Amino acid sequence: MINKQISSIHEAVADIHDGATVMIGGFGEAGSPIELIHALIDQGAKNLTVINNNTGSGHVGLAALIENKRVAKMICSFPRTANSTVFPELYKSGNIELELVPQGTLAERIRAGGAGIPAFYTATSVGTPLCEGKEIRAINGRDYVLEYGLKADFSLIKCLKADRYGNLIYNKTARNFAPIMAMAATTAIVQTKEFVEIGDLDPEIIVTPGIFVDRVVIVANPLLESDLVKAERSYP
Amino acid sequence: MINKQISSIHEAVADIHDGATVMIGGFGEAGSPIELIHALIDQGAKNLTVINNNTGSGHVGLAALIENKRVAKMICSFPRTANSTVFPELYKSGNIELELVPQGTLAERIRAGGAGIPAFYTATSVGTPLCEGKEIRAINGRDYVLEYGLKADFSLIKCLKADRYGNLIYNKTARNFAPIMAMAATTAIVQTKEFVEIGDLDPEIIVTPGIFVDRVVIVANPLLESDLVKAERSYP
Amino acid sequence: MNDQIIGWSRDQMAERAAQDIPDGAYVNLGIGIPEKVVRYVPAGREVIYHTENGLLGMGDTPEAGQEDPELINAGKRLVTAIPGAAYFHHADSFAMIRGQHIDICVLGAMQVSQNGDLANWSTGDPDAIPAVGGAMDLVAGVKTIYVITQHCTRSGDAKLVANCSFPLTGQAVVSRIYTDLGVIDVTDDGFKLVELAPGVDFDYIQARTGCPLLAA
Amino acid sequence: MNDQIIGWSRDQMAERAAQDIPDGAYVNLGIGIPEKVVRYVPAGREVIYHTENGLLGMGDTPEAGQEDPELINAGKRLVTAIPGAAYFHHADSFAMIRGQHIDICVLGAMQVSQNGDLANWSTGDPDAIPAVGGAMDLVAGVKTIYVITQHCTRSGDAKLVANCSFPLTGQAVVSRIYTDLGVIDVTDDGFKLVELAPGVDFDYIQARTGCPLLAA
Repeated sequence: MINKQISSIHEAVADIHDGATVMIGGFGEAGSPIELIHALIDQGAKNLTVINNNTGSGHVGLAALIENKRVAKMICSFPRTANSTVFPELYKSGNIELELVPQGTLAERIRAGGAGIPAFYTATSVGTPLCEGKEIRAINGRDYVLEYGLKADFSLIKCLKADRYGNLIYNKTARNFAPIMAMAATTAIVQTKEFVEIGDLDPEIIVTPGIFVDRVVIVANPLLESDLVKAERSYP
Repeated sequence: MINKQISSIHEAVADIHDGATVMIGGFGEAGSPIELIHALIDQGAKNLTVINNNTGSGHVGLAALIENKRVAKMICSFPRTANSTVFPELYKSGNIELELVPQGTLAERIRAGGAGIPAFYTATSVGTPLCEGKEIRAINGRDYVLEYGLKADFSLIKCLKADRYGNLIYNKTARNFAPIMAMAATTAIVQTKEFVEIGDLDPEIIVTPGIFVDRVVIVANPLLESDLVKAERSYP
Repeated sequence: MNDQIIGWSRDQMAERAAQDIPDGAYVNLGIGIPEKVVRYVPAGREVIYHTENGLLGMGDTPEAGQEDPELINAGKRLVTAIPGAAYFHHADSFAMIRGQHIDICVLGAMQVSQNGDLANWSTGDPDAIPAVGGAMDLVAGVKTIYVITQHCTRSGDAKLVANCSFPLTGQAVVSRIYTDLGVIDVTDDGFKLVELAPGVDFDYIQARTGCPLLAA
Repeated sequence: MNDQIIGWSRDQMAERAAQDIPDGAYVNLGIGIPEKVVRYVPAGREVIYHTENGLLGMGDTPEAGQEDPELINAGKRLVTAIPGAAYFHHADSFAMIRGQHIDICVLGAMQVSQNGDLANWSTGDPDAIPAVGGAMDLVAGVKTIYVITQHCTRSGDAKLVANCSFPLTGQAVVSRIYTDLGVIDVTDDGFKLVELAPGVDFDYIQARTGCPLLAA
């Protein structure tokens, strides 16, 4: 019988190894799997390459993972936002590497990684410093830059409802990177607010079919990053 | 006010020009927009390039469009199926061109066309006659073939429900190529079984957001290709 | 010996292949005999069938009165969807295939070579209409490729051969072959017998194989 | 003249830009002043706002008590969804952008050159943390790019220049610029004045522009 449910968040992230590439869902706090990130901090894996659109806020969640020196390299489109001081300080002191990728190219590289497309051409970044050193090719009279698919060892994502097959649906704009990160990771680890019976999710509305999901853990009342930042909390 | 509803199928296809490239949804009869195809036959446009997974059955729908000599070229993965005699006869007599594309490459080329990706690499067809003359590139030790995005002037697709913004949902495996063909065509023309009020479709379950759709026409009781084939009907 | 009564039937070939599909596997079934595999999941196992026209969680043929012409498989036959199924579009469906998310694909074959090359889409006959469907995508993307096929053609020619004479679907992609006469693995040393069908002995199957077969 | 009282306010710039968005347009709004455009759809028009984090049909700020921290825009501000809205993932969202399905994008700017080059992501300062977000995707993919920006920097430097000194976001992408001082088109002959804000005359706006401005 297929049952992807894992009983604890700590068990769900137990095998993330030093040096792993980890995609973390979320755009700002929307969709951020904060409990899984905190479990990863507890677990201790270090020298990680992390792929997320941003670098977290305050001293919790992704920012805490970075602050605890677990991240060797960030691949993201926008590493500074309101309340993000952790990444900038480490970056300025040369203690963390940054691969800056335009947001749409980042999304498409992740989708390509998950879809078995090793590389594709896009017009984004042509004529800018971000295409320096990359292959440029003219196709039908326009210049495009070659970009490569991105894969990960693990992805940590958050959803609204899941079943034991790993079928997922999301809440509003918390969907963002989660479906493509589930596709692009060898092991996709999901925290869900609700766990439902097989057949409860209409097959017409499933956003992430279970084939892309490996582990599901229930976090019925997830913390909100903005609440923790406001309360000046830090993790651990 | 945005209202993409068109009152008649004939009006919906009126501007399809001779020589146009037309994507037609459906996999076999599932999702085949048979009324729109028949309206296109009535309309008379010829010398068309048609993109569909197959070449139709019997003497109705896509097979009838071909039989009526409107199609100069088919781009498809599987041009012969049970009850398909029209295409094979024209092909053998040299009266229709064929571009044979593996089904997944066809789907990805259409998705790429719609997503603004001019070209991508895939392992499909490497080492087979279908990659002859194409660029092969080794990426991370494996050979891949370069394939180009596909676009169309028009797409003809079928859905279950639509609203005046052009938001669409589908029925079961009739979804198949429709969402990506809506994306890849300059003008996406949709026949829907039901037309619903704005807000009736939950924003979480919309498969094709209205931005990809140009015209919606109601066909409340669409014909079934298999019924017509069984009854040995032909069109017109 | 009589070809009619020894070896496995089409259903038995499908049933035998089903034994090798582990619990929890995601499996795509090609058109023809492979379609029958869906019926033979061994007791206690849960297998999720994918059909490339946009369904994960494909079930068997619908009961009379339950048919929906818009719920079909890749062979365009009427099917059902199991509880827990999901529908998606063709690009997402082939992302599952190309992205190596499907564990096993079971396909038919015209020829398989001893290094695992598969030919199953064209005889190369210039008068034939070429048709490939999703076969090239499946062999390029799915982790493990099984083949179910009659051991020989109707005219008695070997389908397991040293080198395919027909145009390839993919190079060195097949892992295991289920025929009416037995189960054969593709190994680094060529074809290797795994199991004989009832009433078949090694000499019988070797005589009908186009290149050397290693004993089990 | 006093810089504080002539010209358009931030809201007026957004309102002016909104006049140029036709009925039925699909529009993406950048972070900052462009976000305000959502409030100023002229009467009788229906405009669909896209936010690249996965929503088509973005509405204005929610009323108190209606906020959902998982319903935000690209600037990570709380928003609403209009009836007829749709959610989707990031790759699908940028397919709308890259695939030229969005009609108009309204962005902020650090500099715009007379041929329409846009610089809005980096000053090139080696000590700064580079951050690009979706700006390069938007300018490469959206059919028409509008810019809303203060005409000059806080220190009084021109933002409309002959050539951008900052690293580019995209080459020759901007069509029209809305500033606190007026509306300027990018034409084949360079910047061309379209309209002056209240209290601004041609000499005033020309003096604050880094290259020649063609009269309206």
